[in-house]
Amino acid sequence: MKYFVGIDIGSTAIKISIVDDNKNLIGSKISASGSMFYKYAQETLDALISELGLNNNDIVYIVATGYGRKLYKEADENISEITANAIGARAAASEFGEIKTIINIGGQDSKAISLDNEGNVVNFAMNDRCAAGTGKFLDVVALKLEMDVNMLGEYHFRSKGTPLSVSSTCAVFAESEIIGLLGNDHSIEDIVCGVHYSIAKRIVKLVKRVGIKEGIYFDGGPALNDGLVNAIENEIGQRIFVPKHPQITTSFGAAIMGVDSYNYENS
Amino acid sequence: MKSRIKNFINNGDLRRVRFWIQLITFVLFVYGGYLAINFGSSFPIFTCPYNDKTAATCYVIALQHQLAMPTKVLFSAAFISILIGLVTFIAWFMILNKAWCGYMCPFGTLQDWITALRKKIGIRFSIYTQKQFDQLSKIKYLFLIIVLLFPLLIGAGVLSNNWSAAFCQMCPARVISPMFVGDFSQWSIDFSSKTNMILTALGISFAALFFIGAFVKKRFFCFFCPMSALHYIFADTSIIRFRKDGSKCTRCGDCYAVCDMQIKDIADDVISTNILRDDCILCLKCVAACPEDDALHFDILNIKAFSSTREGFEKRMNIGSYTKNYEANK
Amino acid sequence: MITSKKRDNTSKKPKMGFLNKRFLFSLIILVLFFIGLNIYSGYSHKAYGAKEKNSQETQCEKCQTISKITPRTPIYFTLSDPTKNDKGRGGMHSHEGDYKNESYKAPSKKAWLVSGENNPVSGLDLKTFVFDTMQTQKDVKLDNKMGINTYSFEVPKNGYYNLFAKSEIIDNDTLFYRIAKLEYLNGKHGSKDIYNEEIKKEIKTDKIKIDLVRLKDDNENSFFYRISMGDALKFKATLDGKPLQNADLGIDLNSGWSKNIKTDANGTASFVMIRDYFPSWDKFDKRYKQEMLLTLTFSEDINGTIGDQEYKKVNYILTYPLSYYPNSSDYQSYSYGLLVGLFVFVLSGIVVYLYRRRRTKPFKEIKYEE
Amino acid sequence: MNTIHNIESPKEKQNRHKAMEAIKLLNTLREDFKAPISSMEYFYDLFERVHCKHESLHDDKTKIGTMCIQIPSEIIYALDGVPIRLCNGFYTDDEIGSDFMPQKACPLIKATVGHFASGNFTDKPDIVFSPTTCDQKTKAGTTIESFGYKFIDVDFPRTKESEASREYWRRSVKQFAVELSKFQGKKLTKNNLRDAIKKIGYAQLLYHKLSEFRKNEIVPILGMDVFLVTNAFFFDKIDNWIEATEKLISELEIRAKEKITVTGKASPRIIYTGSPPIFPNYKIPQIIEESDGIIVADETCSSNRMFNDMVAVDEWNIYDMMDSISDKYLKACTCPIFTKNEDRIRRVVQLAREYKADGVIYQAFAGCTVYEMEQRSVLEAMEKEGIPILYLESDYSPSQGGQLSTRVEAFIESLKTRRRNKK
Repeated sequence: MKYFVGIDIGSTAIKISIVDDNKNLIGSKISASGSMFYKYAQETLDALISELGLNNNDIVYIVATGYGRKLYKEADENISEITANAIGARAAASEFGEIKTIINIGGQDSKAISLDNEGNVVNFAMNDRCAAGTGKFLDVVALKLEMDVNMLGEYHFRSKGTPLSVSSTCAVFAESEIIGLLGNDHSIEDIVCGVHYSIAKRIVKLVKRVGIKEGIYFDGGPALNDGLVNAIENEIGQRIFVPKHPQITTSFGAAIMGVDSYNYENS
Repeated sequence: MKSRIKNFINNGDLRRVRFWIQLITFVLFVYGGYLAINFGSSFPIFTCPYNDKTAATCYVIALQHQLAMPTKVLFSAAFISILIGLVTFIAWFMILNKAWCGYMCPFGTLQDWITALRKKIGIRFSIYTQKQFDQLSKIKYLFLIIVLLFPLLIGAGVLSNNWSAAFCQMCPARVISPMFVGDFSQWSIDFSSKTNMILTALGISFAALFFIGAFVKKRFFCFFCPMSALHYIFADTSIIRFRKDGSKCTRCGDCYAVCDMQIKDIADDVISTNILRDDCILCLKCVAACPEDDALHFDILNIKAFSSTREGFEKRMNIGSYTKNYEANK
Repeated sequence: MITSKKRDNTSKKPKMGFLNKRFLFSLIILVLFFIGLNIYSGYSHKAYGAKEKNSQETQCEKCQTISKITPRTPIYFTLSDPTKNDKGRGGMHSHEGDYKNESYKAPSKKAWLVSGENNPVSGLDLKTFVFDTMQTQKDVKLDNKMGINTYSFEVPKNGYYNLFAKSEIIDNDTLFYRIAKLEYLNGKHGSKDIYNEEIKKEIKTDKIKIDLVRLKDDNENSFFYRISMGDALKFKATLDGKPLQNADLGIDLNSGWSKNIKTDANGTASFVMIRDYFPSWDKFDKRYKQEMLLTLTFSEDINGTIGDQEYKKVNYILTYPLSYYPNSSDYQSYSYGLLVGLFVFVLSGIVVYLYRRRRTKPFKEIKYEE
Repeated sequence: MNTIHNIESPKEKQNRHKAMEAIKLLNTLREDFKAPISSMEYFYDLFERVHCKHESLHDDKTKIGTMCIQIPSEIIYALDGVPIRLCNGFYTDDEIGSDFMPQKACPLIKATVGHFASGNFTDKPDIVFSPTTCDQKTKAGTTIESFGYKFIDVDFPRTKESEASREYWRRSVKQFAVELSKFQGKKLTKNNLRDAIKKIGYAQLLYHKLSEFRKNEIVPILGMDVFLVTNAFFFDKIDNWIEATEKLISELEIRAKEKITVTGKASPRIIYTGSPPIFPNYKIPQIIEESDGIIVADETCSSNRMFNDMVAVDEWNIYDMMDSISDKYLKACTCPIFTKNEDRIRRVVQLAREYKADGVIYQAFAGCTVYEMEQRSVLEAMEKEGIPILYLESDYSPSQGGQLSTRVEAFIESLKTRRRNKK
């Protein structure tokens, strides 16, 4: 059996997914990228291969994407995470419907991609200069609220009062603002809810720059937090599709890309 | 201690105080004759001597008699007595300035009582439009000319003696004041000469007009009264000043709303400090109705005798007392 | 303090202000002018002396007619100088008297003695005396100008002054006891002296035997009382202080009407003034003064002596001149007054009512003069 | 797939947005300032109930929407209605409204139109009266009417001095009263009009008592709190408002006695004038009071102008009352829509003198042409009086905080140094 590997070397995490020749996902693995991400990438790949009980020569094509895509030499090809993400999303949400807008909140950036009917990237907006509206922001908040990041979703739905919006958009100031709110013994649930809605507002503004079209797909680590998902859904006013493993969409897209390019080279 | 007295005066219920002053002065001047009270013949208000029990003689009639002397007499020693009459008039006038009209004049008090009657019946008062106001306010100077000029013409022999006290024959007060002592004889027309016939007929029709006018318009006659014109000429000699502090005035028009004489300047003029106008009767209702502290004040020898205060305003409009029935019906 | 420099504030200068200042200024000028004139006329008077009437004495023409009057003809006082012929025009109250006498002593009143048709009488030996307002006797100043006696008495206070002139002549043993009486009311219009019962008291004197007193009823309540046509007058005749019954009282009005009545049991006689002034209505003069004369005559047979002469019969003649004016009701009409008053009252009432009823006028149009 | 959560409807989203705006300001008021006043809690709670929990206050009475304070509320209370002033301070509504209004329109009117467009009222006005005062507010009338609201214009003259405008306004107030009584099906009688005048008079009396405290050296209440109190008068039940304000005044008396102050040692006293601060757009007042200034008095139509002048009546019959009411609303108003407006300058100078203010802050909404045009004459007047003045232009968007706060802080520091040099 021929297997294709998509490796997404992100700023905070390395995501690898392996696909068989008719493009369905066999397995995936996530690990922290850290500073020596090249070494970690290889190790994670090997670990995933052994986990799936495959051997190295079954891997016929590796496509790298993400920040470190150019530095990962063993890859046969590297593509930008935008296209990878588009392909991955279209594939992952095929039974949900035609995806035309993709929201991706990464560790330190957030992207909005708009596709045409055939799935080609039409417009794209990215915020990578500021931590606001990114996974980092959620990490900082969780740290301040002394709770685990993925508990945030649960707290979001327990908030009874009005969500306390965090006005300062910059994560560093948000930190002091949250301390202020905590100091005046406001309920954590209201604060969390407020944080989600301030992120949601920023994201919606970002997406509006590319234009909101039917079929919205949301991925990236923070997509696990269904509180945030609900916040964005409320802001946009439409149902959003969140895949089961939102973090590996881009690597999955890269892997699919690998299959097409492999078939193309050998045909 | 001084400020407590000031507050007591400024927040006092002006309406009741004024009512009692007017009542007492009315009785004093109309019925003073029974007690042989006599304030002389240069009184600055309409205490008409045709009512022979009056306690004083209105200066208008005295002036007309004094000026009616033959011119050569007038220019000779007689003039001294006219001057004495005038100086006495000014002396009386100086004490209260135009407040004589607002508080002391029995004829004015009568009109206020007629207004009170109308108010009790619940009939609305009428007002002049601004154009009518401007035209009508000149009439009092016309009457003043009659008061001053006609006697001189008599003295000069131009007019016959029938014209003596011409204004008094026309004046409604001549016809109405005696009624208070039961003497209705003035309701008659003097046919002894054409002049007298016309003058007394005018007097009676003015009296009739007076009752209708006073019933619908507040202080109807004071608008045409030559005495108020005479007052205004000597207004600067008085120790009383009526001043307005333009900077505190918000021009809300409350004073104009309550002014019986409908003087627009009281509300709109924020520059001049001396706000006394020729129609003003110094009844001080505007000061009572002014919500701004010390915006309007009635000064005696430059001491603020009665000035507008917010607290006074609220008490008088019994908004303050609203709390009482508010507490009661809460 | 107002910050907007650009244009004057909307509220114009108080509109009557300029008039007030100018009027006051002109009044002061007038006053100074009068005083100046006054001082000047005072100065010219002192420097050149009062202007004399044409210097040489004019012999009074009427004096020659002094005829020897018979003791029977009644003599009476009059307040107007018989030599002047302006018929009793005297105004309501003449002003000349009060201001003319320069020496500022108490004002005095002058009377002349005349008889018949206002002809001055002189040369009778008369005893004259006057009672002032408090019924105390004062003396009468007799002086003579151009042959005419004038009797003047001081009238310091308001009130009634009674002037008497008594002459007793015996002619073929009948004593003609003639008295000329004059009651003068001194009063100024609108003066405020107290008029009380004291003033109305009858005169009690023994100086004259016979007297005729006018009884004052209560509607006479001011010093400015005038007899007018239509009034009922009551008189009381007394002889030696006692009421004089059925003496006859002759009433002669200048206008020609005359009547004789008798005094009743307690010496009183009363009659109603007739109306004898009928000018056309526009020539009516409500201050038209007319004179009337009452003569009380009574004779009794008493004999007595005066000096060395004997008399068996006394013939009293007392004259009492009065003046009267038209009655105010002749020229004042109450009904017309009320009629006019009612008419104006109703008319203006309706006009005001209609004006207020139709006040829902749309916008008042602005008129252009074409 | 994650569990299905329902998505907020646009209405709910708008409510949540407005709630978030509101709670943000209420929390800063509650927590960020010295010595918070306990009796202010009623007002915080009121705003939270209305704007965050979206409770309606007046279900029994007909709600009469007024687009401006120049509609005489005495007549509305007399005819047993409840005046709801529809000026709106929410950025959320401003955004909704900006689709219907020109880009440069005044944010307040955009917010009001947005509010009407969303039709999302806790107390929906049954009828709306709009005096022809601001241009944009008057023109917005047709847009609002197109949303299906009963909208009636009340003619308001623009020249204050002329006699014709006095007659004109008196006639249009009577016309308004006739229309309102027809709508309410109630008759305007002497008694209910008199009681209404006295009730409003009493509310004004309380406001004056409240502002007495702001005259003394130790200022016991924040400017923003007073704005909140006066803003509450826009929609609250008047009896509750009166009761709460009475409690507030008695508490302020205690605070004044015990010299409790909400200001710093030498915080400059500011007169706030210009476009009306409507809840929750207290952006500039908040910046002022956060950078140690204290607003001691204001000349704005959402607060001082609404309460300052009381109605005086000579004879308590309807005509006299109606004339006094209409004169007060026209003659005393210092709104910049009038052709000549020296009254406003005199008022600001008088306030500066009475409240011993150090400086004036003149804030105009971007797009509010009348306030922007008057800025020059007010600045000129203040220079003549020697009173420092800062002119700011702002709108409802929350984003431009930084740039404004630096300018305000600089102005306040300059006032402090002026005060120190003067001593």
